[in-house]
This record gives sequence, structure tokens and C-alpha cells, in this order.
Amino acid sequence: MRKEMAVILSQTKIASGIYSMWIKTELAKEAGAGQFIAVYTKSDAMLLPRPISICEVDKAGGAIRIVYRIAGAGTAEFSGYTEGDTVSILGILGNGYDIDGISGGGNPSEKALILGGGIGIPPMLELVKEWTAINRECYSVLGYRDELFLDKEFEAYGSVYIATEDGSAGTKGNVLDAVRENHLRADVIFACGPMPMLRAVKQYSEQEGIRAYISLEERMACGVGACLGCVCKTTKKDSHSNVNNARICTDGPVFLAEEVDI
Amino acid sequence: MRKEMAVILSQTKIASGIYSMWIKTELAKEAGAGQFIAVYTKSDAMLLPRPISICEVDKAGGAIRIVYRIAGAGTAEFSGYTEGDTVSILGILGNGYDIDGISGGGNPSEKALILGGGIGIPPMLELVKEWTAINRECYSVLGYRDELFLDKEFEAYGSVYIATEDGSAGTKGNVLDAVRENHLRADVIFACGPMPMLRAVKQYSEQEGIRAYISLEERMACGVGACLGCVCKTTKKDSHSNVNNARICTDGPVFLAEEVDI
Amino acid sequence: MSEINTKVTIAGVELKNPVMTASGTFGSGMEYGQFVDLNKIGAVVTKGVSNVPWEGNPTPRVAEVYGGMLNAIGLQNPGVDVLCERDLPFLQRYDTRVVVNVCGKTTEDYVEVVERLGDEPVDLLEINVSCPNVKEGAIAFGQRAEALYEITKAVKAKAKQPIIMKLSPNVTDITEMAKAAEAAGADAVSLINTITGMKIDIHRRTFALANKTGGLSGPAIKPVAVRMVYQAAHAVKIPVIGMGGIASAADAIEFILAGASAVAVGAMNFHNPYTTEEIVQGIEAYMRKYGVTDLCELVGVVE
Amino acid sequence: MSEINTKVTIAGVELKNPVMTASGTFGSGMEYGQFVDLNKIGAVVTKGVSNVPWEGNPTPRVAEVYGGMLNAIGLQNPGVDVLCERDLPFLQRYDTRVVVNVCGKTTEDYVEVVERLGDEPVDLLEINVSCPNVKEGAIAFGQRAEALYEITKAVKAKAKQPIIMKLSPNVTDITEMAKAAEAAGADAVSLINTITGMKIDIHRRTFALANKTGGLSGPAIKPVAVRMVYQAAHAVKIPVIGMGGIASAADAIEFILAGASAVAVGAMNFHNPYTTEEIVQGIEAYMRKYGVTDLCELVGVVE
Ligand SMILES: Cc1cc2nc3c(=O)[nH]c(=O)nc-3n(C[C@H](O)[C@H](O)[C@H](O)COP(=O)(O)OP(=O)(O)OC[C@H]3O[C@@H](n4cnc5c(N)ncnc54)[C@H](O)[C@@H]3O)c2cc1C
Ligand SMILES: Cc1cc2nc3c(=O)[nH]c(=O)nc-3n(C[C@H](O)[C@H](O)[C@H](O)COP(=O)(O)OP(=O)(O)OC[C@H]3O[C@@H](n4cnc5c(N)ncnc54)[C@H](O)[C@@H]3O)c2cc1C
Ligand SMILES: Cc1cc2nc3c(=O)[nH]c(=O)nc-3n(C[C@H](O)[C@H](O)[C@H](O)COP(=O)(O)O)c2cc1C
Ligand SMILES: Cc1cc2nc3c(=O)[nH]c(=O)nc-3n(C[C@H](O)[C@H](O)[C@H](O)COP(=O)(O)O)c2cc1C
Ligand code: FES
Ligand code: FES
Repeated sequence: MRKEMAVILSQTKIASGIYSMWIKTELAKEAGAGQFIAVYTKSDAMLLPRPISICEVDKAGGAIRIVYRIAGAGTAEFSGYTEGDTVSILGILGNGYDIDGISGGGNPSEKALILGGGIGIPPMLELVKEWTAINRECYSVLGYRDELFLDKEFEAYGSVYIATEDGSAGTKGNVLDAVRENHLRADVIFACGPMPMLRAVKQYSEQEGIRAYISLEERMACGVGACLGCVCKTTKKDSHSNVNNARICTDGPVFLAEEVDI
Repeated sequence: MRKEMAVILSQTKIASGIYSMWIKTELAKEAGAGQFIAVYTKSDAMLLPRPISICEVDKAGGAIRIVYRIAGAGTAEFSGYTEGDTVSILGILGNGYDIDGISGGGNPSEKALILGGGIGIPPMLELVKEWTAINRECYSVLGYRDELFLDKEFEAYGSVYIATEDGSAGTKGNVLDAVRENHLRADVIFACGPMPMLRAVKQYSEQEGIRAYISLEERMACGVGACLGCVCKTTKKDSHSNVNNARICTDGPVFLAEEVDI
Repeated sequence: MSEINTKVTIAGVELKNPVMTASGTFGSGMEYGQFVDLNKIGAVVTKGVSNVPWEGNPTPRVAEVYGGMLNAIGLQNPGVDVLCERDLPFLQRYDTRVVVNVCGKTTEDYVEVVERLGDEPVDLLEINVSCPNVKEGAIAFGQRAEALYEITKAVKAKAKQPIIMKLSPNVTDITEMAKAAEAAGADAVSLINTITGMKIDIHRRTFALANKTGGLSGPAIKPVAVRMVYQAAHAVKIPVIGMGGIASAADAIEFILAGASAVAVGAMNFHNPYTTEEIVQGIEAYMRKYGVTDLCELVGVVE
Repeated sequence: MSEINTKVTIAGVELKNPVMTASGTFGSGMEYGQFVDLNKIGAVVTKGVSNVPWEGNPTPRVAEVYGGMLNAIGLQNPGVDVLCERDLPFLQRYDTRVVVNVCGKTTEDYVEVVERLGDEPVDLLEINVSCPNVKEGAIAFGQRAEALYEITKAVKAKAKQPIIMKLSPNVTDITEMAKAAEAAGADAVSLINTITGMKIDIHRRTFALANKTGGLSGPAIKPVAVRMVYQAAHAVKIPVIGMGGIASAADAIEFILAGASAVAVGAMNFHNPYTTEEIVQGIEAYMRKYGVTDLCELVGVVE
């Protein structure tokens, strides 16, 4: 884990307000699905780094892809970078998805339901890659407000279902509406997206008795577990905090749904 | 007077730590010798503009030249700009040298002693240009620690005398040592440089009974006369302040030596 | 969509919009009148003025710090007579409210200025009991609730215009100060004045300011100012005028949502001379975006 | 040139250099131990610890502001037993001083923690009476001189290690607080803790922090911190530990010249995890440049 200067290999706008960036970094070696990096702005007014999930890793090429939405001044700054620019990043952060351990290891018949909502979709791309790389199957269910992005890239890794809030593509509604409409069943669920979606996923997984891993978000300061800024409520007493609070940046961002109180 | 975005036409290092920059700006029309602009950094940590004197004006081309020394973070930032970069400036500021009025108007026999010390040399270049443009003569006396800069450019406008602290060129000592060594006499003195030099010039002008105009420096916030940050003591009650304080940014930076208490 | 109403009323005085200039950062309006149309802003607040001319502190009086600046001007001013003869006639030519910031060393000094201004074209008086840069008077009145109460009473007794007490942030409990001002009859409070700070030049090993300490202002202090405005607005019923680091319409709105009925722009005028006018436009844009027709609907809504 | 001596002594405890971590920003050293060599810094100050585990405040607990951040962690901590079992053994493996920051709701809470730590490998105790983010205890003790005096006395009576009282900047007169701590027997004071601030999200019209207010830290507060350190250092004879916005060796030296015998790095660890170690190197470089052989020669020389 370290802070380093990475070089931007490419930057593309892939939807309105949504950008895809490949950056060259030694940290790629350590990176996996579900983990994130923290990206520093160049402004002296904004001193905290922005947590951004890893969307794809190119270990051979030593590069990481991030896909982000302009949400404020920091991400707006990032969107202005072009090939050859440098950017300071801190990483690799977070626990990520423990692909091998999760489902009891290597059973090729295990099937995953991969649910991504909005800007929670990018981290799922590396996940489907890693998941299918060990010969497991998955359904990807992607939820959008209206405009689609990244959906085509998921198609190489299994069947893809779309949900849109305005009904302009796929199921009208959210990812769970699409899951139900398409009668999708799996052995394990992975989900990333807005809090209402994650709450629904947690409830769904409990009803259906399917284990679910969800990726949480919170405001962060350090990103490395030192400040206790980014906690979430846990159902059991957390081993680090000795209270019912886990640090999303280090104990997460991926949690077993049943273990968090959201 | 306004704040505008100027474009950098060229930047050259002319001595160690000293840079010359031409910038394209509509403000050139209003600019004259002895006036200055205030240059903004791009850092959100440094919000006050840096006052920098006008070294040359190209009215036809709509451009201004500044020559500055790296003194801290702001000027260090400026030194990194290259052709085509933009920079925010506020101007034109200050009173400048009232070339026509100063010496009773247009008498071609009036001779000026133009004294520049260190980073006080740049504003004198536009002054000698404007002075000689109306067919008056001058001696330029330039004082340096060791390394010379801009001296060659003064030669087109009359004789140039050099003083260096280490004696590596011209008179060993300061500008007044060079004046004395070369028995230079004139009807009016213009001076810009460090405070000890200006004090000596004031004293010299009083002894010799020659009118002297000196250009002062002070820490500034607004640059436009609003904050009262940049005052100097005056011998008479200042008409604006109603006390013995004049604002260097608006009432100056050029003052008649006898009117200020330095 | 319907007309947007940005009018606010402070102590019976209607301002066309809530954007004012912070005392001491805008001269008497003349200097920045070259950049902004004074007719477009709610009020011009003049530099602190005393009964007699004041010389102020030795230089350096200003120093830049991270995200802000320190100043120790020391309330240099030409005295109230010059204000009346030169500055007020100038301001009268504009369709904006005129607020005169008043300073003094003793209660009598303040009262003298206030009395002198009684028949002048001044809409509001802002009583500066919070300048950290003068030895006597000023902040001494602004850091103890009893002293603040007394001077407010004394000034109010003689003032013909409504009075705004300008509070110091250099206190343990801002609500106590706001309440003392209100109890003594202040028509409004304004805050925050600068926070006392210091900068040392590590190479020369000297203070950056001749006065050693100076008042910190600029974006660096905004969170402290917003907090104090929020606290004050919840402690008193009189209007609160908010300031401290305002650089944009978003900043101004933050203060308004926290409870400020009007706002003032200080140090950021130096960074961008157009700030005040841009904020007026930005507030209107925000109101349009969110369908707010009357600015007063926004005051103090975040609780 | 001769050897450079960066050693400083706080209450009889020698630190190899004056660079410490600010409580709450460095976990218990483990997290940033991945970035900096803990053997290279003067002391690690742990997160505030109480007699029993504390849950802290609801989220959001942190918010970025111009040149700094707000936090309202609310002193979440696993309790002193976990500290003793897990964190102190970890820190013992390093050649650095261990300072434990202590918090509580009542005087008894503080005393309980201090007694529990009596025989533990702890070099200094830092008593946090200045956290603005908890309702009871903490800052209530740090904003009134008498309360500060009382708690200092109570803690000092039971503490086996020297005690550092950590002062709040949210006071009218910092010298009064420093003097109260000294009079009650404190071995040192540290300052500043965070300044209470607020941020409002103008689009959602809510507070950025669940706690509404939070503590402001980072470069934005440095001038206030330098001023208070200077004032405290001139008011008391016990050592002063300075902090507030330190990002570089230049900043650290500014505090030392103002009177700090040691310094601590807080929020800027989040911006640059290598800050502490870089400052140690930078201080040495400064001393070499100016031919200073003993760091103590620099303490408080700007007057
Ligand atoms: C573990 C994690 C992974 C994330 N992955 C992605 C991703 O892959 N793509 C993407 O577009 N966004 C992602 N986000 C959200 C992203 O961090 C925010 O959109 C971003 O920080 C906004 O910064 P800003 O300066 O543009 O916005 P501003 O609102 O101006 O930011 C102000 C402050 O708030 C913080 N902040 C604002 N929104 C969020 C948020 N939603 N979560 C956490 N901090 C926030 C910023 O980091 C900054 O400190 C992730 C968040 C977390 C916690
Ligand atoms: C009327 C006037 C004309 C000037 N003309 C020139 C010129 O032509 N060429 C040149 O090299 N320099 C000139 N200077 C000095 C120049 O303004 C400073 O060197 C510059 O501001 C330093 O900025 P910095 O960020 O590099 O240094 P820092 O020390 O980091 O600056 C910190 C703050 O102090 C101010 N400051 C620092 N030094 C000075 C100074 N000497 N005078 C005023 N403010 C200062 C800065 O503006 C800034 O606000 C002039 C100054 C004045 C007042
Ligand atoms: C250079 C300067 C001069 C000031 N002079 C005065 C003054 O005369 N009277 C007063 O009440 N406040 C004065 N102030 C304080 C401002 O009016 C304002 O309260 C403070 O600067 C905070 O706002 P800001 O952060 O927007 O600057 C002065 C501030 C600055 C920067
Ligand atoms: C996230 C965070 C948590 C903190 N927790 C504590 C704490 O537990 N105890 C304490 O005394 N101070 C705490 N502080 C205050 C810091 O130790 C320090 O005094 C303050 O942040 C100023 O320094 P800085 O500007 O370098 O951050 C905390 C500060 C931050 C930012
Ligand atoms: S962000 Fe600091 S603990 Fe997670
Ligand atoms: S810099 Fe503000 S009056 Fe001169």
C-alpha cells in the first residue's frame, strides 16, 4: 500500500457525465475486484483523496481502469485530465471480493448473480472477469436511470440483463425487478449500487436464503483505517473496534449483507 | 482597470532565478513606465495576487513584458508557465512615472539619472524607452549582486553604468558608488530597488538638490487602494488618508522622495 | 416562471438583495466601483471609522496564508468628518444601502461617531467591537458579554439609525455574545470578524506582520463562520448577517441556509473583484434552479 | 559540520525528534506503519481511549472543506483494555515514544483510564479535554479554566506518567487555559485541538455531518494554531506541543519558532501518509542550512 504518481494512459467519456480512465501504476499488481484506490486532486483546496473503485485491472500491462461520474469539484477535475497527465493515487485499498473463498472454493457449478446499480456498475466488471476466469458462471444485472454504459462490456462474461428507471431499456424498474422478471436464480449475490438498492438486495437475499456480498460507500478521510471516519453498523461486535462499527475502507467496502446493519 | 485572463507569448530565463515573460493583454493600451500588474497564481492556497512591475509595453502588439525573480511559491509557479498558457492578471495598477509632467515638460535638455537595483531594474527599462522617446537623455546605472541581466537592453537608450557588489563588473559597490565614480550629474533622478538603496538615493538627492522619484514596495492585498495594507509614511498629511500614510498601490508606487518618510 | 424576489429586510431597512461588502475590504466603495456596479449589490459597508483620524499599524500589515490572509491594518481611517464629506456623498449617487462601520477606543468615541452620523445619509450602523488589531477598545468590548452589553446600550441610546453589532469569533461561546447584544437592544448582529492568527517567516525568523498577530480571513475560516452564524441565529431573534470566507454564491447560500438574513464578502474581493456582483447573479440562478421565489424562504431552513 | 541534535525533552521524556502524530489521525500506529517507519518519528500518539468502548457518532463523520476537513468521529474507541492488549504491545516493538490520548465523560472516567495505564508501557498521557464532538465531558472540561484546573488536578493525582493537557482553541483566552493547566500540575500542554465548524450541503439542504458540527483541522487552521501556541508558550513555563495544519517541515519549524517544544501532524497524514517522516528529514535539512546544531536553540526564538 502506498501513495504514488500514476500516468494517465487514456480517458474517454462513456456516457453523459461518466468517464473511463486507464492509468499506469505499479499498484495494478496488487489490485483485485471490489477494491478501490483513492485519487488526489491537484487543488490545494481539496486535500482528501476521492475513493474510486477498480473497474478493470491489466496486471500484465501494469494498469488500472476506473470509471467515475462527475459528482463534484474533484471528479470534475479528473475528467479534464488527458493522456500523459499524472495523478496521485493511494492504494490498493479495501478488502475486495474474496473470489475463491466466497463460495466454498472452486466449485464450477456455483452461479453468481452480479447486481450493479448506476455508478456501482464499474467495480462489477472486474468481478465478472475474475469470476468467469475460474470457469464459473454469472448473470449480470445492471440498473440505470436512463442512459446505459459499460453494458456491452459485460456481455463477454455471461448473460446481461438491464433495468432502467424510465423503462427506456430492459425491465422498467430496478435490478431486483429485472431479477424477478427474468426469474434469475443463483448461489451467491454480489451487489454494488445506491443504498436503497443495497437494502433491497439484503432483504432479498435473506428472503431467498442466498448469501449476498454488498459493497458499501461512506465519506472517507484516510482510506487506510486510521481515522474511523467511514464506519458502518455491524450486527456483531466488530473485532477491531470492539463496538458494532466496521471500517468500510479497510474491513470493507465488501461486506456479507447479513453482517451489516444498513 | 480590470481582472483578465492573459496569454503567455514567451517565457525565458535571463539569469539564475530571473525570468522574462511577454503576455498578451488588452491592458497594454493603458500601461506605462512605473506601473504594475498583479498576477494571480493557480493555486487555491495562494489567493492574493503578486504585484509585478511592467518592464516593457508593446502597445501596438497588445503585450506587456514582466521580468521577475523567484522569491517564493507564487513566482516559482509563474516560472513554470510556457507559451500558450494563460494567467490571470489585474491591472493596470499604480501611478507610474509622469514622464511629461515630472521635469516641467518637454525640455529636451533635461537629463535623467536612472537608477535600478536588483529586481528594481526591470521597470526602468520601459522608463528609459519612454524618456528617450521624447528626445531626452539619460544615464542608466544598474546595480547587481553579481550576475548581470537586462543591462544590454538599456544600451540602446543611452549610456549604461554597472555596479556590482562583488566587483565582478563595473564599479564595486552600489549604484551611487557608480554615479560618483563616473561623475554623473542630471536634472532628475528615477530609482527603483531595495529599501537601503532608496534611502541612500533620497539622501543623495537632498544633498545634491536634485529631485528624485523613487518606487516603493510593500505587501499588498487588494492592489487597488481598498484595503490600506500597503501604506508608506508620508511627510505631509496624505489627502486620501487624512493621516501621514499613502497607499503604495494607488498613490504610488512612484513617490517624490521628499514626500515619503522611509 | 414567476418573478424572483431577493429582497431582505434588516431592522426595517430593505436591501434589494442580501449581498453586502465586508467592512475594510471594499474601501468606501470607490475603489471597487471600477469593477462592480454598486447599484447591483444590497449594501456597501464602509471601512471602520472613528471620531478622529487613525494612523493604523506599522507595515507589513498583510500576509498571505493558506486559503486566506492575515491583516493588521489597525483601523487606519481618515476620521468621520472625511467620511461625511467625501465618501457618503459618493455613495449617495448609487442605488444601494449604505452601512457605516464604526470603531473607537472608548465608549465615548463610539457614541461621538454615531451621533455625528445621525443626520447623514446612512441606512445602518455596524458597530465594530471585534477588531483584533488595535490595543485599546474594539475587541475588548467584543470578548466579554457584559462589556458588549454596556457598549451596545450606550450606542443604541444615541443612534438614529438601527445598529448592527459586529461580533468577534475569538470567544468561547458566540451565543452568549449574540444574546448580550440582543438584550441591550441591538437591531442585528453581524459575524464573523477575523480570527486572531499569526504567521512566522522561518527564514528571517520574524513575524510576517509588524503587529505580530493579525486577523485571519478568507475561505479558510468559512466553516467556523457558518457554525457561529448557525449558533447565533438559533440564539437570537434579531437578524444575523453572515460573513467569513465567502467566495461564491454557493458559499453565500450556505450562510443563508444556516440562518443569515444577509451576507458580506470580504477578503475574496481581493482575489476576484467581481465577487459581489457574481454572487448576486448566482443566488438568483440557485433560486431559479430550485424554484424558490422568495429568498427569505431560504433563511435558516437547515436545522 | 558537527552532528545535528534533534532531541527534545517533554516532562523528562526524551524524544529523538520533535515530530509526533496527532491523536485520532494515526490510529494506533499500525495503519500508517505501512507508509512510515515508526522508528523514525519522535512519538506516536494514539486515538483517544476511554474506560469502556465508545461507539462514536453516526455517519457521515467527515467532510472536506477548503484547505482542511471537519470531523465528528465522536471518539469511537475500543476501550482501554483493547488498547493495552493489542495496541501497546504493537507500539512497544518500535523505538518511538508512546503517548496515549485519554478521553472520558466524567472525571472518574478519565481517572479510571489513567490508573489502568499506570503500569503499561506508556511514556506520556495526553488528556483530551477539548474534543468538540461529544456531548458530555471532553470539551466541557476544556472551555472553563476552573473545570480544566479541577480535572487536571484529579488526573495528575493518579497518573504515574507525566500528563499533557490537550487544550481547546474554542476559547476566548488560551493563556488562561494554559495557566490553569500549569497551576494544577500539568507537565505539558498540547494545542490546538480542532476548531468547531459546520458545513451545509446547499443542494440537499442538510448538514454535511450527521452531528451537524465538527472539528476543523488542516492547513486552514494553522495561523490560529501558531498564534495560540505562541501565546501559550509565553504564558506558561511547561513545554508546549504544537499542532494544527502542519503539512511540512516549514510548518513544523514555524510552530517551534513560536514556542513549541514538539509538534504533531494530524489531518495532513490523510493527504500525504509520509508527512511525519518527511518532516523529520526537512527539519534536519533546515538545521543544516542555517547551522543550527541543537533543535532546542530554535524553540521560541521568535519573540
Ligand atoms: C469505496 C468507494 C468506491 C467508490 N467508487 C466509485 C467509482 O468507482 N466511481 C464513482 O464515480 N464514484 C465512486 N465512489 C464515489 C466517489 O468517491 C465520489 O463520487 C467522489 O468522492 C466525489 O468527489 P467530488 O470531489 O467530485 O465531489 P464532492 O461532493 O465535491 O466531494 C466532497 C467530498 O465528499 C466526498 N464524497 C462525495 N461523494 C462521495 C461518495 N458518494 N462517497 C464517498 N465520498 C464522497 C469526496 O471524496 C470529498 O471528500 C466511491 C466511493 C467509495 C466510498
Ligand atoms: C509595486 C511592486 C512591484 C514589483 N515588481 C516586481 C518585479 O517587477 N519583479 C519582481 O521579481 N518582483 C517584483 N515585486 C516583488 C514581488 O511582488 C514579490 O517578489 C512576489 O510577490 C513574491 O511572491 P512569491 O509568491 O513568489 O513569494 P512569497 O514570499 O511566497 O509570497 C507570499 C506573499 O508575500 C507577498 N510578497 C512577497 N515578497 C514581496 C515583495 N517583495 N513585495 C510585495 N509583496 C511580496 C506575495 O505577493 C504574497 O502575497 C514587486 C512588488 C511590488 C509591491
Ligand atoms: C483588510 C481587512 C480589513 C478589515 N477591516 C475591518 C474594519 O475596518 N471593520 C470591521 O468591522 N471589520 C474589518 N475587517 C473584517 C471583515 O469585515 C470581515 O469580517 C472578515 O474579514 C471576515 O470576512 P472574509 O473572510 O470574507 O474576509 C477587515 C478585514 C480585512 C481582511
Ligand atoms: C479524524 C480526527 C480525529 C481526531 N481524534 C482526536 C482524538 O481522539 N483525541 C484528540 O485529542 N484529538 C483528536 N483529533 C484532533 C487532532 O489530534 C489535532 O489536534 C487536530 O486535528 C489539529 O491538527 P491538524 O490540523 O494537524 O489535524 C482528531 C482530529 C481528526 C482530524
Ligand atoms: S476513511 Fe479513515 S478509517 Fe476509513
Ligand atoms: S494593497 Fe490594498 S490598499 Fe494597497
